[in-house]
Amino acid sequence: MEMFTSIGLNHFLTISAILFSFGMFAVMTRKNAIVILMGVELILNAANINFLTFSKYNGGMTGVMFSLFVIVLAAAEAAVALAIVINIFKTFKTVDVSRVDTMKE
Amino acid sequence: MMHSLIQLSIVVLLLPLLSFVVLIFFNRRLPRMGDFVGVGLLGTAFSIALYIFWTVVVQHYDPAYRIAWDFTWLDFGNVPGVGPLVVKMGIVIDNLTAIMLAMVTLISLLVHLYSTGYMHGDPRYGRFFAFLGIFTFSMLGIVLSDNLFSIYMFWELVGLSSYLLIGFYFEKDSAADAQKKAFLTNRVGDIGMWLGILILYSQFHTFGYREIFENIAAGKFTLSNGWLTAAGILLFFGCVGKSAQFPLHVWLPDAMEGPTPVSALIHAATMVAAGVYFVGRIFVILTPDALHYIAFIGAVTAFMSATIAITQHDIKRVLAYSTVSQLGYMVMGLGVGAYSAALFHLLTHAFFKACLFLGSGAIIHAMHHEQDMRWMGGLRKQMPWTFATFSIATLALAGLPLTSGFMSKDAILAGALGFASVEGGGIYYIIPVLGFASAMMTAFYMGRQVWLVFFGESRTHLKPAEEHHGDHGHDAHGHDDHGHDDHGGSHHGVHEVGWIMRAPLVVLATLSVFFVFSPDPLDGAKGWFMHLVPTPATVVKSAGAQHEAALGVTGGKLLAEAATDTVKPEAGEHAQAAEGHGAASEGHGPVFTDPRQAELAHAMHANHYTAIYLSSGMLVLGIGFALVVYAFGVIDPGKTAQAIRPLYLYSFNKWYWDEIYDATLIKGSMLISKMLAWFDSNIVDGIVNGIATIFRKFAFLNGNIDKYVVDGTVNFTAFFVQTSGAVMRKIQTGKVQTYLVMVTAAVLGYFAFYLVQLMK
Amino acid sequence: MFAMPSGAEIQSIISTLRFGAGYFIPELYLSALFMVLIILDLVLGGRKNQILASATIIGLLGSLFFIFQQHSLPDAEIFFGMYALDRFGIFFKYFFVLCGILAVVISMEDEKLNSQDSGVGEYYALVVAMVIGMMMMASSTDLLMMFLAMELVGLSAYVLTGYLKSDARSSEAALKYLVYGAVSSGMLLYGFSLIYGLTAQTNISRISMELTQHGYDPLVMILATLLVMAGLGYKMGAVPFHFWSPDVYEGAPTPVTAYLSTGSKAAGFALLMRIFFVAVPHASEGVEDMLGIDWLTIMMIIAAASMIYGNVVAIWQKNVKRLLAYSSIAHAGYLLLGIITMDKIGTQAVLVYLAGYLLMNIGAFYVVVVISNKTGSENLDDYRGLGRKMPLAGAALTVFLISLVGLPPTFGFIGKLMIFSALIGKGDLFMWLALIGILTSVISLYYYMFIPLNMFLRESEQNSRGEVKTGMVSNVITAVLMILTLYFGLFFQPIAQFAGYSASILGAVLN
Amino acid sequence: MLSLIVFLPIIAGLIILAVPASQKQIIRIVSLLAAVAQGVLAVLIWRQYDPTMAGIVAAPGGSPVGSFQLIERIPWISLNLGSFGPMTIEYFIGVDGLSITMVILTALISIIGVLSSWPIQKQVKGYFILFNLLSTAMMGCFVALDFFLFYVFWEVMLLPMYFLIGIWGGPNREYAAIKFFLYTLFGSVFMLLVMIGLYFSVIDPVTGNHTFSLVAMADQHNYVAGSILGPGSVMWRYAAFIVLFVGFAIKVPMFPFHTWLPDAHVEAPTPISVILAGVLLKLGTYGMMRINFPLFPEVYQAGLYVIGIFGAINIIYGAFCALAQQDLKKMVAYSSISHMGYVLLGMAAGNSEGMLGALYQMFNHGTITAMLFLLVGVIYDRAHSRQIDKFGGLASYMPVYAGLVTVAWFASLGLPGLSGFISEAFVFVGAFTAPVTRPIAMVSVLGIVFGAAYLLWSLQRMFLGKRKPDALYEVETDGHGHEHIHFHDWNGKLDLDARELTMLIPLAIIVIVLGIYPMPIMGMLTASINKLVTVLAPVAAAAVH
Repeated sequence: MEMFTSIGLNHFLTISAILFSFGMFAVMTRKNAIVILMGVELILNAANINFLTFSKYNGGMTGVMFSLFVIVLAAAEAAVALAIVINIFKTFKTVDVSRVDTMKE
Repeated sequence: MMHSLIQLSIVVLLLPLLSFVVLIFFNRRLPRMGDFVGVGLLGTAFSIALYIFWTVVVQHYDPAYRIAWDFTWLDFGNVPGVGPLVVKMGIVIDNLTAIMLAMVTLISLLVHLYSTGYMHGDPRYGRFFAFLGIFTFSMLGIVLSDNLFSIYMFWELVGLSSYLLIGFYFEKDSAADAQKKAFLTNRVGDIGMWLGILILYSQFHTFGYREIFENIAAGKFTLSNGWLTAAGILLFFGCVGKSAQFPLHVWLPDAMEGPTPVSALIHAATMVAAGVYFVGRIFVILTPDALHYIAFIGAVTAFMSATIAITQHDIKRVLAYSTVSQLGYMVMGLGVGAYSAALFHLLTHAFFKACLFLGSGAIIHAMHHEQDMRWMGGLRKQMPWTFATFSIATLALAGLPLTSGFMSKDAILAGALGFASVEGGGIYYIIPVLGFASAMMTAFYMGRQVWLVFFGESRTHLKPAEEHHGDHGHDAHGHDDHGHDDHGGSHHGVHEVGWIMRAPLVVLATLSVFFVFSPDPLDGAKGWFMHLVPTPATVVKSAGAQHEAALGVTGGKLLAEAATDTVKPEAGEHAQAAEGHGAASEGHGPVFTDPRQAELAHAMHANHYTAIYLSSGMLVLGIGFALVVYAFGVIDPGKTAQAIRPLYLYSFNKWYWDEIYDATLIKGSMLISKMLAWFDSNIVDGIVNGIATIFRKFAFLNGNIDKYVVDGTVNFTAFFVQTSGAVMRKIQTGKVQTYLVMVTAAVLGYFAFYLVQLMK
Repeated sequence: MFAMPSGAEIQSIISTLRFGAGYFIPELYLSALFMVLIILDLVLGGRKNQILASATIIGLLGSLFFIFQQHSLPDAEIFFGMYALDRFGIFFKYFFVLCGILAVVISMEDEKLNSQDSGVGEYYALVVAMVIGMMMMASSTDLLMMFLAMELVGLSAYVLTGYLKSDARSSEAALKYLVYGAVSSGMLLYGFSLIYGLTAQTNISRISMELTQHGYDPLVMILATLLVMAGLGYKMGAVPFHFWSPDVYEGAPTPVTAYLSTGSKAAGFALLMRIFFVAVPHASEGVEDMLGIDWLTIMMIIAAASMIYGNVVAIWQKNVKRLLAYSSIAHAGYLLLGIITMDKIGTQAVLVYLAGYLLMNIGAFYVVVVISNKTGSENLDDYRGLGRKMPLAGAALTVFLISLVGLPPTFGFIGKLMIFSALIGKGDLFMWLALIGILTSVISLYYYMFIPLNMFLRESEQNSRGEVKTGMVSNVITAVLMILTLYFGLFFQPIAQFAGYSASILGAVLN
Repeated sequence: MLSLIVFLPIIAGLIILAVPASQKQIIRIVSLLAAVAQGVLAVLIWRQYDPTMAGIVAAPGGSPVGSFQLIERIPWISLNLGSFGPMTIEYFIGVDGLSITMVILTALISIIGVLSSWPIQKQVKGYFILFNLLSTAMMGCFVALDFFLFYVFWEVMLLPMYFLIGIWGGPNREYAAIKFFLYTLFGSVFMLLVMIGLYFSVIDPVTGNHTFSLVAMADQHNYVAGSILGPGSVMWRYAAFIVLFVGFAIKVPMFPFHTWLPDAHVEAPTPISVILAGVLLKLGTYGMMRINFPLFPEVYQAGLYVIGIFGAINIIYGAFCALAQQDLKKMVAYSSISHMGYVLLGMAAGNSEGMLGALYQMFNHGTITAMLFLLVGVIYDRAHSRQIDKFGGLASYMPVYAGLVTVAWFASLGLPGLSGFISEAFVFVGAFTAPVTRPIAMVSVLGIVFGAAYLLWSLQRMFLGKRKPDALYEVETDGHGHEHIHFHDWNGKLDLDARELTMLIPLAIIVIVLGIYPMPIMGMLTASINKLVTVLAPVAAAAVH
């Protein structure tokens, strides 16, 4: 009963786990490159939630620091990613990842 | 210090080799293609050999005479488990050696002389003498060897030279076949001989006769007695091959493809006799069982080939089969323990058979290479010399008293009778019976031959056209008049051969008369040969010896004596015993350490006269029958042949041995080899190629297959690797999302696996 | 809750940073070089490719001097245990700088790269950035630092891969690399977060202390381990995290392929070794340790899978670059064998193997570039008869491939020798891995040999006889690389010794 | 001196590297000079070799000096392997009875090889560079006394061979080359593992360190108890023995690993066939004698029977396959398989006679088979075909050739007076004397007959009889009524020319001389062989456990 009333560590972990799974799911299933990138963001943020939670429960700032850096990196990654996606669109005339498969086997 | 005789014998050995070396390289550069080199060197060799013969046989006249010399050929150092080990090569000279030495060189010399006439004008004239040289060398090697290893080496060398000489006219396919057949058949025999040698070596780590005999006598032969018998029989196989004994006799008749002088030298006098000589050398280690085996083989050979000889048309083939038959006699003689008799027959046979072959050569030469007796006849007028010598030799072969052949053959038959009686009669009498039967047939077919060749009228013109090229049809009615075309060698060209070919005939004919060998025309045992080459005391424990030992007679002690000197001179008493016809020999009977041998010796003398009467009877029968058939024409051979056609064909086709071997062994091994080759390229290797083909069927799996991928790899892993690769690469779909699925699947998969682990 | 730091603390922080900076000079220097290159790119005009390239090479060579100086410094953790200076790191610093130099050399040769109208621009700067990133991967001792370093490498790598904007395959490779990389690093990060949660630490040595002292929840731990392995495996290109590499290697500009297949792979291994050797606590009995064994089994499976998969699938490749990509997967497997043994000789073996791999792999790619410049193709069938036309290139390529197979007398053989020595030194424990390694290397001979087979044994369809002239410089470089490969195959003592000397992480030597 | 004989060819190769490819004659001459120099050195070595020194294992005290000869021992690599102590690799070469004859043989065959390479026109430069590399590697294998060194030479052999077959070979050369390469590599890679295993199991008594020295490995007392290949570790010792044996057996080649040989021979150019059959095959059996058996004597003792059976299979199986061949060269190739079977059989005997026979057979087979392949090459030059049935009656037209063929053929079928006989004879003597292999020997003698069968049959079909209707040559009759034959597109001398004679005559002389008096070669072997037999003796083997 208590676990439903008071929010504890497990709740946060569960949330982050679900978020991670959503991210993975999006990455694996969505066709649109942009959506895939969003999925990646979800994954990273799931990790962030973990870091924050743990640093809250363990004390100390390391987790927080970590998440800050991750956020920054995510931004950088997105920038590069978008550039590449644009380039793909130029060459393949599509952003459907599943159709970008000239190289295989 | 080397004995002077040894040195001389080495010279004798090397002179023919020298002639070979000189002639093989320089015959084209020398005048007359260098035949004088061959003749000259052989002449020298013969004179030296004669000197040796004189010194040993005439001067010493001692049955126990024996000088030996050897040198270390290979040094194996200090072999673990054996100690210092060396392989020695050496020379031994005893009476037998000296006699053989003289005989071989003499016949070789005569054949050299003869060939200068016979082979004249042949494009490879010089090479012929070279080959004769190497043959003589190897033959002398066999005679002089003092150990099994070197005798085996010379044995094979003899095989080589006979290969070269049989195939001298190698353009003829028949000759090429014959030479191959001869070599291979001999090799089969040699395998046995080699195994026998190996058995003895594996026991004593030596090849020397003397050492081996002494070791066996000293009871150092650790394997079972069966092994010793096996060793004896296996060594005997060497003889079976070389001396053309049943069942390896098939090569000798084909060997007649060689030039006739070769037939005389190799396939009548010397090489084929080597087998008998070798068995004589190892006589002392032959167990009774082995001897029985040998006697049986000999008898069968003698009989079988005699039956075959009856129906042959080719003058040389008849002689060839008679040779086989006579060799059978010798082997039989050894088998029944008539050691001296057998070797005596070896010697006498060498002379008269050589004479016969050279005579037939003269005939063929005169008849422009016509060999079929059916188209000869009446030659006595044109070729008196040949006729005379040929007849003498024939009589010797048939075994007419006053000839050498009579004495030796009679001694063998006596031995056979004695053997049968000693072994307790019964089935053992089959051996003398076969012996006498073949004696009669010998007389018959020789009579037939002489008549067909020398008497009657010339039948050259009867030769039908289709048979002109010396192919002998299977038709017995040779005399029927068909194809009256007068072609080729009608008697115009026929004339006596020149002196150079005549002289050898005369010499050999002379050597076929009794006084050369023994004063008493009826008893060879009185002669010098039987005296100088006595039966050596065996070194193996025979059943009899064990029996007597059991009875308390000191067989063991006697064996020990035998060990000390294996060639104990018994012949002194031996000869006296002969005078008393064995009856008187009770008091001072031959002191054979082995009771069985003693008994045999007694029995042989006991049966001496029986043998004489019987064999003379056979002779009369045979010749008489021949005359009846061919001279007086009382019986028409053609009709008779028809009457007993199956038998006739059986004999005419040589008991079908060639066909049988061809069907079984040759076809068999060819089949096997084809199968194995197929197996090799399709199974062993072709797990590779096979897969390649299987695999190309899978080609739809992917675009192109590099067939070297498949072929190159070694076995099924190739296939496995390939397919697994082909499958795995499918994972690489090129879709990044699939990749991610894979990765996640991998992670979760392992996680699940771990969970399962954790549950436990 | 978070109190502002006092002045004293700030002082101490500053002093720590200043102290650390002294241990950080090569990285700083390279960062400066990075800036310089960018500025050069801006100020220079016209055909500046060669100038930039040579500037990069000079700069990188310069960095070697600073790295050399670090030998005098004692091993130390700096920046609050974020970063370490030790022999292990120094070895990899040398390694990466050389790798960068060679990459630049190849890039200078590659016409496809230099001929594109947009110019090379920041290309070389990114190469340098990658060098920095890889150095930091090899030396960082803190999860955060590791993640940052990996991202630095990753981001520059994405860009480099897609550098041939006009070439569809290049951009496709870039996209795949990006998506795959991003997800993998996400997993890695999630794994890190879990570890952090278990231990409340991010410094690896403290993590191992925590784990040994307080134990841990195996379920979470294994999950974290798997996620981290996924992240690292992606960098190492080991099965089953390798999927990106064939496509990326094929699509990327050849110099970048060479660079990635050597540099970032090595960086991945450096990182793995540091985590594996430090963070994973070892009981006295070493590999039989319970904690270790989880990692071990995972890594053994990965190693075996990589060796088999890489070699088997490579048999089918018709594109030389792709073939080498698969071979690099296989080599990841061989390298893992050295780590699994968890002892000095194993570490030493890995370092030697990497050194050899640097030479032969880059050498092979260099020749591929030289050839594709002439023939305009990386297709196996277009190699027919090249041995006659370009004898030197042919010979060199053969040597490199033989070295990749691991036959004497080449550097590659020494690598294999030491790896297997390490395995067998453990007795029969890892014998099965050794057997797999041996067998797969036979298979590898098979497909590597296709290239010489096509070059020498087969004749090209268009039978244009006579040698193709290749530039003096490229000939010299090819020859030097080939000779080095052979030389170190016979006299490997110096390198092997240096590797042994470097096989100590923060002074701690496994045994 | 030994180093010189090993590396002379490489030096020649480097010189050739500098010569422009157009200067074919210079290139040939340089290689010839190197080969001849090798030969001279070989003779010198042979002269100064002391046959009383046994070799095989170290002299008392653990030092090879006093047991081996011409030793050169230079530390090469020395590494610190942490807990395993220093890893020391030495450049350690020397000769004893096992290797000395092989060294001589290799030198001889190299000269023959260079001479027979003369007609090669395609890429002469590359050819001779590879050729010299190959000959260095072969020589190195025979003199190496350090396992690492041996392994390096062993593997270095593969690549040149691959290219020599693959580039200068016949129509199907790719297949043959790849096959050769994969087979032999497959055999040798496992050797690497065994080598490492041995390294960790053996301590050099002198230095007290682990060592690759084969001399130290040959002494069972130097094995560390508890190490992977040390005493008591039965399973791994058996595994190692088998792995090594297979590795060497592939080179021999032993049934069923032999299928690479016929292909390789059929495709390879004549000189390469000569080298391959003359020297390379011997490396397999040499490796067994030098490494495989002395290092694992107890396994050897246990395996005698198996080895013998494989030997017998080789002898008979090879002979049968040869009997069925239509391609003369393939027939000769299978005859090699058959003859190497004798070597295996002799080694299986495990006594001095057998071992001596085997080692002597290795030498003789080297010379005889070289002759065979040269002769096959001659007719192939003339007729561009080796189909036995396409010839016939050649003896009338090419007397000298036919004569030498007869010598070679009869030497190969083991005719007394020619060297092949003596070795085969003593193989049988040994195999029969040893109770273990006695039955096998009794079966194997059949090989004598079948050997004679296929050789004589081919001899008859090609040289005797008359010209066949579909023969590859025409018969022309000149003014004097002499017949001559003419091969299509062959304008050289019909019968053997000077170069061919200079290759064949010395071989023939060697074959004959060694057939009559073997001691010049055999004398150098006996001490080592006896030593080897003592090392392998069951008592010594029992000491392992």
